[in-house]
Amino acid sequence: MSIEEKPLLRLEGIVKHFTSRDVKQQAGGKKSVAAVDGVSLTIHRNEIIALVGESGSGKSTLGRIAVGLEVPDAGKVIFHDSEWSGSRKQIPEAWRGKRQMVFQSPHSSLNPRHTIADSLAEPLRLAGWERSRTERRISTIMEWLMLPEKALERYPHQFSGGQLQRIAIGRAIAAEPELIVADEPVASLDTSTQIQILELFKTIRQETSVACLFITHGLQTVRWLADQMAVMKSGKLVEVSYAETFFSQPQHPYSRSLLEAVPVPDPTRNRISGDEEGDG
Amino acid sequence: MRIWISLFRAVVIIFSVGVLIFLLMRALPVDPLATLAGGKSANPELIAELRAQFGLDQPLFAQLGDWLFKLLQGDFGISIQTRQNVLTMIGNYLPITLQLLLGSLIVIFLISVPLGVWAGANQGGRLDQLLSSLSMLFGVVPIFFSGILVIQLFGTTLNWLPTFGEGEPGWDRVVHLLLPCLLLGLQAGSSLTRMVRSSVAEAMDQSYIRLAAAKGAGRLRIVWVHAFRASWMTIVSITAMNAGYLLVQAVLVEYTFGISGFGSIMIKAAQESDYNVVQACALVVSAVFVAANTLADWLHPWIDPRLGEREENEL
Amino acid sequence: MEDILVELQQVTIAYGSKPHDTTVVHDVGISLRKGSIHCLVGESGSGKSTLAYTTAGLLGKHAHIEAGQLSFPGGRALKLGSEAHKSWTRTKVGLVMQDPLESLHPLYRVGAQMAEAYCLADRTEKRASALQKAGALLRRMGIADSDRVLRAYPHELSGGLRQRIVIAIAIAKNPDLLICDEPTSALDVTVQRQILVLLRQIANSGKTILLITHDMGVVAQVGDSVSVMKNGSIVEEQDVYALFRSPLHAYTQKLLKATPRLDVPFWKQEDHQ
Amino acid sequence: MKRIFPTYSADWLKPLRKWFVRWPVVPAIAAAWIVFVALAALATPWLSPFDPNYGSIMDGSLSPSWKHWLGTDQQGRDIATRLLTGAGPTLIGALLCTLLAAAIGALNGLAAGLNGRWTDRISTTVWDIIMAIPGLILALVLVTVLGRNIYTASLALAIVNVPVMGRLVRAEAKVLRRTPYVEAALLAGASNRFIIWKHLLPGIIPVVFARSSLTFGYAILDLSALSYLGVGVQPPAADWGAMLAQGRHTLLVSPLGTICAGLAITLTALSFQFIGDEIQRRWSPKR
Amino acid sequence: SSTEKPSGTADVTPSPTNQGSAASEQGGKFRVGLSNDARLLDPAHTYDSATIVVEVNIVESLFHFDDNLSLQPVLVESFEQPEPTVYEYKLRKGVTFHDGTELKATDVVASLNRIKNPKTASEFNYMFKNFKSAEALDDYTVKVVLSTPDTLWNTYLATPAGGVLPEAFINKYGNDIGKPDVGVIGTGPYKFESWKTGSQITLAKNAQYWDAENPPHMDQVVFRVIPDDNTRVSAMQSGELDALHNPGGNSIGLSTELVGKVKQFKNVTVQQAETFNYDWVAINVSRKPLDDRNVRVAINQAFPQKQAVEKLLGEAGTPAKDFISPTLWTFEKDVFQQSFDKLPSYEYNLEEAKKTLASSSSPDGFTATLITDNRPSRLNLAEAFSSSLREIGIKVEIKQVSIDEYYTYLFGQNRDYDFIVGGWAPDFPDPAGNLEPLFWSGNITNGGSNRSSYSNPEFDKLLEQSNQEQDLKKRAELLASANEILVNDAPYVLLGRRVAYFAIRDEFAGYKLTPDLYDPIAARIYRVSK
Ligand SMILES: Nc1ncnc2c1ncn2[C@@H]1O[C@H](COP(=O)(O)OP(=O)(O)OP(=O)(O)O)[C@@H](O)[C@H]1O
Ligand SMILES: Nc1ncnc2c1ncn2[C@@H]1O[C@H](COP(=O)(O)OP(=O)(O)OP(=O)(O)O)[C@@H](O)[C@H]1O
Ligand SMILES: [Mg+2]
Ligand SMILES: [Mg+2]
Repeated sequence: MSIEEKPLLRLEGIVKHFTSRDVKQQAGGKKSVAAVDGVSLTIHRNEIIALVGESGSGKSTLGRIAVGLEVPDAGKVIFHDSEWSGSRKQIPEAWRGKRQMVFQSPHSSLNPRHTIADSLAEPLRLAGWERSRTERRISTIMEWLMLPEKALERYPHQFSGGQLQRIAIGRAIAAEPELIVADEPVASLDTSTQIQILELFKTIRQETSVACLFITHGLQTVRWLADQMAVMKSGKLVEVSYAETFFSQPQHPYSRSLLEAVPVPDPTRNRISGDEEGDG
Repeated sequence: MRIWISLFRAVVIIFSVGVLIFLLMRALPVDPLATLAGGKSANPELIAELRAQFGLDQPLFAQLGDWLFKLLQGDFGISIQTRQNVLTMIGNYLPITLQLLLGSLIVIFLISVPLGVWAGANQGGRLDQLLSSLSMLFGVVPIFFSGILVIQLFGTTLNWLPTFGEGEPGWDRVVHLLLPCLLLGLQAGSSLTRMVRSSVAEAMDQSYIRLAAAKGAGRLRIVWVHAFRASWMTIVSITAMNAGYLLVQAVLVEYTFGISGFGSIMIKAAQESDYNVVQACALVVSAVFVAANTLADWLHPWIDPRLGEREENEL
Repeated sequence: MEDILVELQQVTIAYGSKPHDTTVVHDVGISLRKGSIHCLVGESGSGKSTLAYTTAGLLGKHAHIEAGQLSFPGGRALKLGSEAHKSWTRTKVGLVMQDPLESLHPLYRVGAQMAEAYCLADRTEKRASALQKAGALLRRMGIADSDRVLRAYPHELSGGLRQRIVIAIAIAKNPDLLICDEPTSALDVTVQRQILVLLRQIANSGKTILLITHDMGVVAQVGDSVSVMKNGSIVEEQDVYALFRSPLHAYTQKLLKATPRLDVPFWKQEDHQ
Repeated sequence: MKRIFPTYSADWLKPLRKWFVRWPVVPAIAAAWIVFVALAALATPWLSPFDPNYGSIMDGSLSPSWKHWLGTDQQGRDIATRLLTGAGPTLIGALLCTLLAAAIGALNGLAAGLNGRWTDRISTTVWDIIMAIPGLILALVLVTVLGRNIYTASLALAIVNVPVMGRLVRAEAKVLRRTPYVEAALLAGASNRFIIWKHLLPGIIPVVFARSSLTFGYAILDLSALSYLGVGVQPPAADWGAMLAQGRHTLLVSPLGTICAGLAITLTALSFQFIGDEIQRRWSPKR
Repeated sequence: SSTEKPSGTADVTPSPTNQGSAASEQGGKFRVGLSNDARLLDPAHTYDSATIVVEVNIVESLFHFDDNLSLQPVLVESFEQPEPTVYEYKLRKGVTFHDGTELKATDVVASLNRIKNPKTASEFNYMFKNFKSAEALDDYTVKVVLSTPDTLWNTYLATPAGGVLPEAFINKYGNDIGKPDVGVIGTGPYKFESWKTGSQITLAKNAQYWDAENPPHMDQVVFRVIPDDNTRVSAMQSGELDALHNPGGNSIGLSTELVGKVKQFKNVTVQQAETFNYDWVAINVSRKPLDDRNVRVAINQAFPQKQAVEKLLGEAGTPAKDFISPTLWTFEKDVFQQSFDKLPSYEYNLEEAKKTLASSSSPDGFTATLITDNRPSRLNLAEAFSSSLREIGIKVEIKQVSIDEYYTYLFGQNRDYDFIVGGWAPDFPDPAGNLEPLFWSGNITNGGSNRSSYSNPEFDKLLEQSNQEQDLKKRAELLASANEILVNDAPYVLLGRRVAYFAIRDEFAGYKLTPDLYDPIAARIYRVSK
């Protein structure tokens, strides 16, 4: 849990608006949604930050901005030392291949025409790995992901959601990137697989000191994984603190309500009777 | 803002088409006055006189400038072949072709599109094979061929429908245009059938179709409300893209059914190098095309709200 | 047992076409009690969703039902996949699919899609009143600006909102049996709690819920009974209290052990590494 | 292990390899017809005792007989022989047009869809201009200016067809560009070329095939329209379009030759559509 | 059907009014199918067959050709020729235009001046090259002065060039005359009613028609344009048309086979008449090796004319030896007959052809280009020509061009071809109507139709003399000798002359098809009682 002096990625005052048309309301009128509203966040090498928060609070958007898939309307993205802001549309050449993302929806994140082997090999190929090394790497990854080797020959539509999600994770970590943004990577996995995948992240971090922005709803699952917790609400970061602190003394009221709502895997406690009013 | 951009775009396209057609027509190794003489001899004075009357004795760019200048005043010139005012000619011929197109559009929407939806909903099945082969058939059989078949069948053998012409406005017109519209619609609609088919087939694989089924929607509702909706975009874009084309395509039915329409004068004028007529017709076609496409562009965000302004046509 | 709603029996399902097919669900049976929430947990890829789709009569064209039937206490039995089964599901079963991001129609407003559910369930329903009911349901699910949401297109909404809408659509039908395939995986825990409360209330009103989840916390909070699936078979079926007290199957034990908890001090959980 | 990774270089060709497993009947018949027609066109000079282009007026307008299966035309040429040799120019012309339109349209569409901004704006405007010009007239003028033969006719028709293909591909490319798997590849450092080659090209192939199979059918018809207007295949060479066009004046009285040419065109166009359909179906994911 | 009734038996004389038969037979509509629309219903521009068919029912000329193609006065009662260059015409009295005004000399003067006026740009302008002035001596006398004697002058006045319009109408509308919204006013049996361009022209009965013996009978005559031959025939079959006109039997008419089909229809009679319309291939004699007469003779001998006519035209054509067809021997028949018998003939004979070619400047054959457009009749002739010439080693490459380009070749300055396929119908039935436009050297360039680039001073001289020669016998001799020179030089290959057809429903009578282009078909049509 050593935090290096120089940050790997700095997000400074990121703002991102989306416009959408509301035809009925005002003819041709537009309304602007601030998906991300002035967020600053620093990620160091070897660090895992868990980003939690309300759904629709802009977590995915922030993650996409961090890897450069979305252009912020305002604010700076500083990776290593080079800076990138909205003025340039293309991702800087030197950044390529150094950051990866695990997407929220597993079904569309793999090319339906490629076999799993192809998909997993793609980043390696792009990173210039030679063939035998690629094959070895893919075998290792398949072991990590607990998927049978013969799955390599199959196409995405032949897998369950959880399996696809694991493959997507495999692709993200394959070429040993410096930063991984994982958008709810374990949401569709069963608990024991979840734990194994999280373990995997830990292992990889130890091996390659990758930094990780982990977007999740499962507070309990990241508790022992994350170094820092970041909480978002309505496009703003309401709390950033070390994991221990967060779980023991949450600062923001929203953080507290989150922690309270986490279901306890014990039917004798905290069970929902249905008598409580269902509003939040 | 969008209005101005689409207007500007429309003007650019129509202007380019005009200039292009003007230059292309003159790139042909053809003297329109030779066609006018039509197989009779003419003395040099007569030819010189005609050349002057039609302004063909001017240098190329002077002619172009003159034409454009007159266009701005709404003057399309006169036909070299018939000496009629081109604008009047188009005014005479265009309405009937537009009616023909309207009829074909109705055929397209009543026959071709449903055909595509059915085929797409049953992709791979017997019905699909039957319907798509049928629509392909309508697409590739030349109209003069199918035309004469239906004329012989309905016009002379059964004597149910008139064999030719456009009839008088009103019910008579409907009766006269029935067969032409059917053939034109089926031919023009065959590509749409296929497009709709594949887009419906694709939609049928989506999980929202499963959701609709889970809601308890019946097969008809799933196909016609949920899957069909996904093909609207295709229908509107393809129809718009084909609008100008259809105007010219109409020449085939017009010729076969003895209807004097826009397509006929355009092709005839092109064959006779009747410069002003060809140019004016090309402008009309491009205007129809641009209008249809601008309309479609405007409709797109309503049809598919996912297309933000960001995506579509900044220019 | 009197209060059993339906029973799934000997369900066997395979993917692929005949000679090369793979069976993903083997001879599975589940009984669902009226007014209870039955949880289905299990390994990812073990066939939970497949089972859910089969029950809801919505198995895709790549899969086929080898065997299986649905039986009712009165002695009536429907062959899975048969027309009788399908017409039963059409009116009596609601389904929340696993992938909420893609299961709403992208080209219709949310309001229209919800209203459709009401109107299909009750043919006499008027659209305006259906819309009102939809708004009320959304508010009950913790969506305050339900008017905006009803007017929005799915792509304008966050994943969590969309997930709630999908659940709402399933509920709108007022089904006897509600099948939820991981309904809360895209939601933050506060919203998840609201949904769970809602599910509980629905169950309390006498409906039956089949809840597929992998969050043992959720199981503990709302489940009444639990089936554990692995490799296409049900390895254990128990009352929820019994399961948490004394899991029988090795996989269940592993599952429970692996479940992280916030209520136990951090260092005590170190052992499941 | 080797078995699993044999196709890094061109792995999107993979679906092709599974083709021969299960050929459905209709596309198989369609393919057989096209092979037959192509072979017949090639072999007719050896098989038929008649010159397809020159006959003697003395043997003009003979009725079908054992010697002349479909009779002779007014020029005394064997109609069957002409029909078979006519397949050559027709197929070459339509194929060339289709291929050119597909290649130019797909590349242009990809470039426009992927690069956006100026490439996109210029391409779409040029397409619109081309589409706004009546196609037949554009083709007519181009062929007359470039020279009258089957190649220029194909080229001209290809140009007319590029915009539609381009638009379709552009739209598809725009959708594909936003899919997570393309974004993942971008993050992994993929160049535009890589994205095009590995993700977009395979993705647009169904669209390209669907459109091309249509283009093919229309190309035959449009070529015949050009023949009819006097700028297509030059006489006395036979091609189906010209035979059809010439026969239309006597359709009511001596329809045999016209019907045969029309039938040949229809069958071939249909065959290509069936094959295009099958390719599209097989190429699509999620089977 | 046609076998029961010999063609052309419909009788003109017993008109129903004269017999006082039932009034119910009067009136009604007569619907004629045409393949092309008229261009402009202005007599100054009435030179294409579709326009002529309509126009001559409305506007009458000073003269017309009778069934034997001899010149007869129409609006003129009589004329005198005090000098070879001066004509004095006495006009018929009591003739009214459709607008009710009476025909006066000033109207004739205005009409003639209009053709001469270069601003009118009349296609008939060339006929008026010798016209100097016209003058109204009184209300009913017109004096015309020519610059040089012109034997054909009165013949010209039987074409639409001699059509008479009211002076006021000319002054009012000028070059707008004949446009659909203006129409045209003449003295003919029918008046212009409406014109839906491209589709139909409607004429109405002129109740005030001057010729009381031959009044118009139909209330309306409707010309319907149906470009597709098959559809036109179908419309005739279904009863939507009463007549099909095939003006001049030229390439825009029905194909022979379709005529055969029409003959089989019940209640339809097909009339036919020989014409002076030619199908032929012009040989560009200004090109090597076609400047060699032997080459041209060889080409003629290699072309199987009889068989080609039989296969390509069938009943619709007769082989022709020269450009002065027997139908054109309207005067001094014997002179033409004698000359005709003497003409050299280039019978089809391959051996002979090879021999002739061997003795020519290009004994081993050569390659040449032939221009044709896409009309089936032309294309057929082109292909037949090309295949027959292969037999003697001449390779003819066919260049098929669009119609407008074809005409550009025909009338362009440079005549960049070796052969060009064409049809030819003269503007007036006189031998000179063929010989002068096609072979007079002055017509080689600049819009002229001398497509063979034929130039022979001797021929030119004879032709020019014949045009001024007042004595018919001498004129016939001059023309015959010119023709002999031409045939001897063989600057063309002739296929044959066309037969014209006219199909008419048996309910109608009153028209007999003649070779005359300018015979108004509707003038005497009436419905026969059953
Ligand atoms: N392309 C878009 N167009 C319009 N609005 C958008 C778009 N993408 C996201 N939004 C809006 O931006 C906000 C933030 O979305 P985002 O997907 O980042 O939320 P999230 O925190 O990831 O939510 P969840 O946990 O539900 O996935 C939401 O209100 C959403 O509706
Ligand atoms: N179309 C298909 N063709 C072949 N196999 C398939 C297909 N769809 C799913 N499968 C396989 O069927 C099995 C069960 O899939 P299912 O989606 O039911 O799993 P699940 O229990 O819902 O998993 P998860 O919790 O990850 O969603 C998986 O092993 C999957 O690989
Ligand atoms: Mg998200
Ligand atoms: Mg699942």
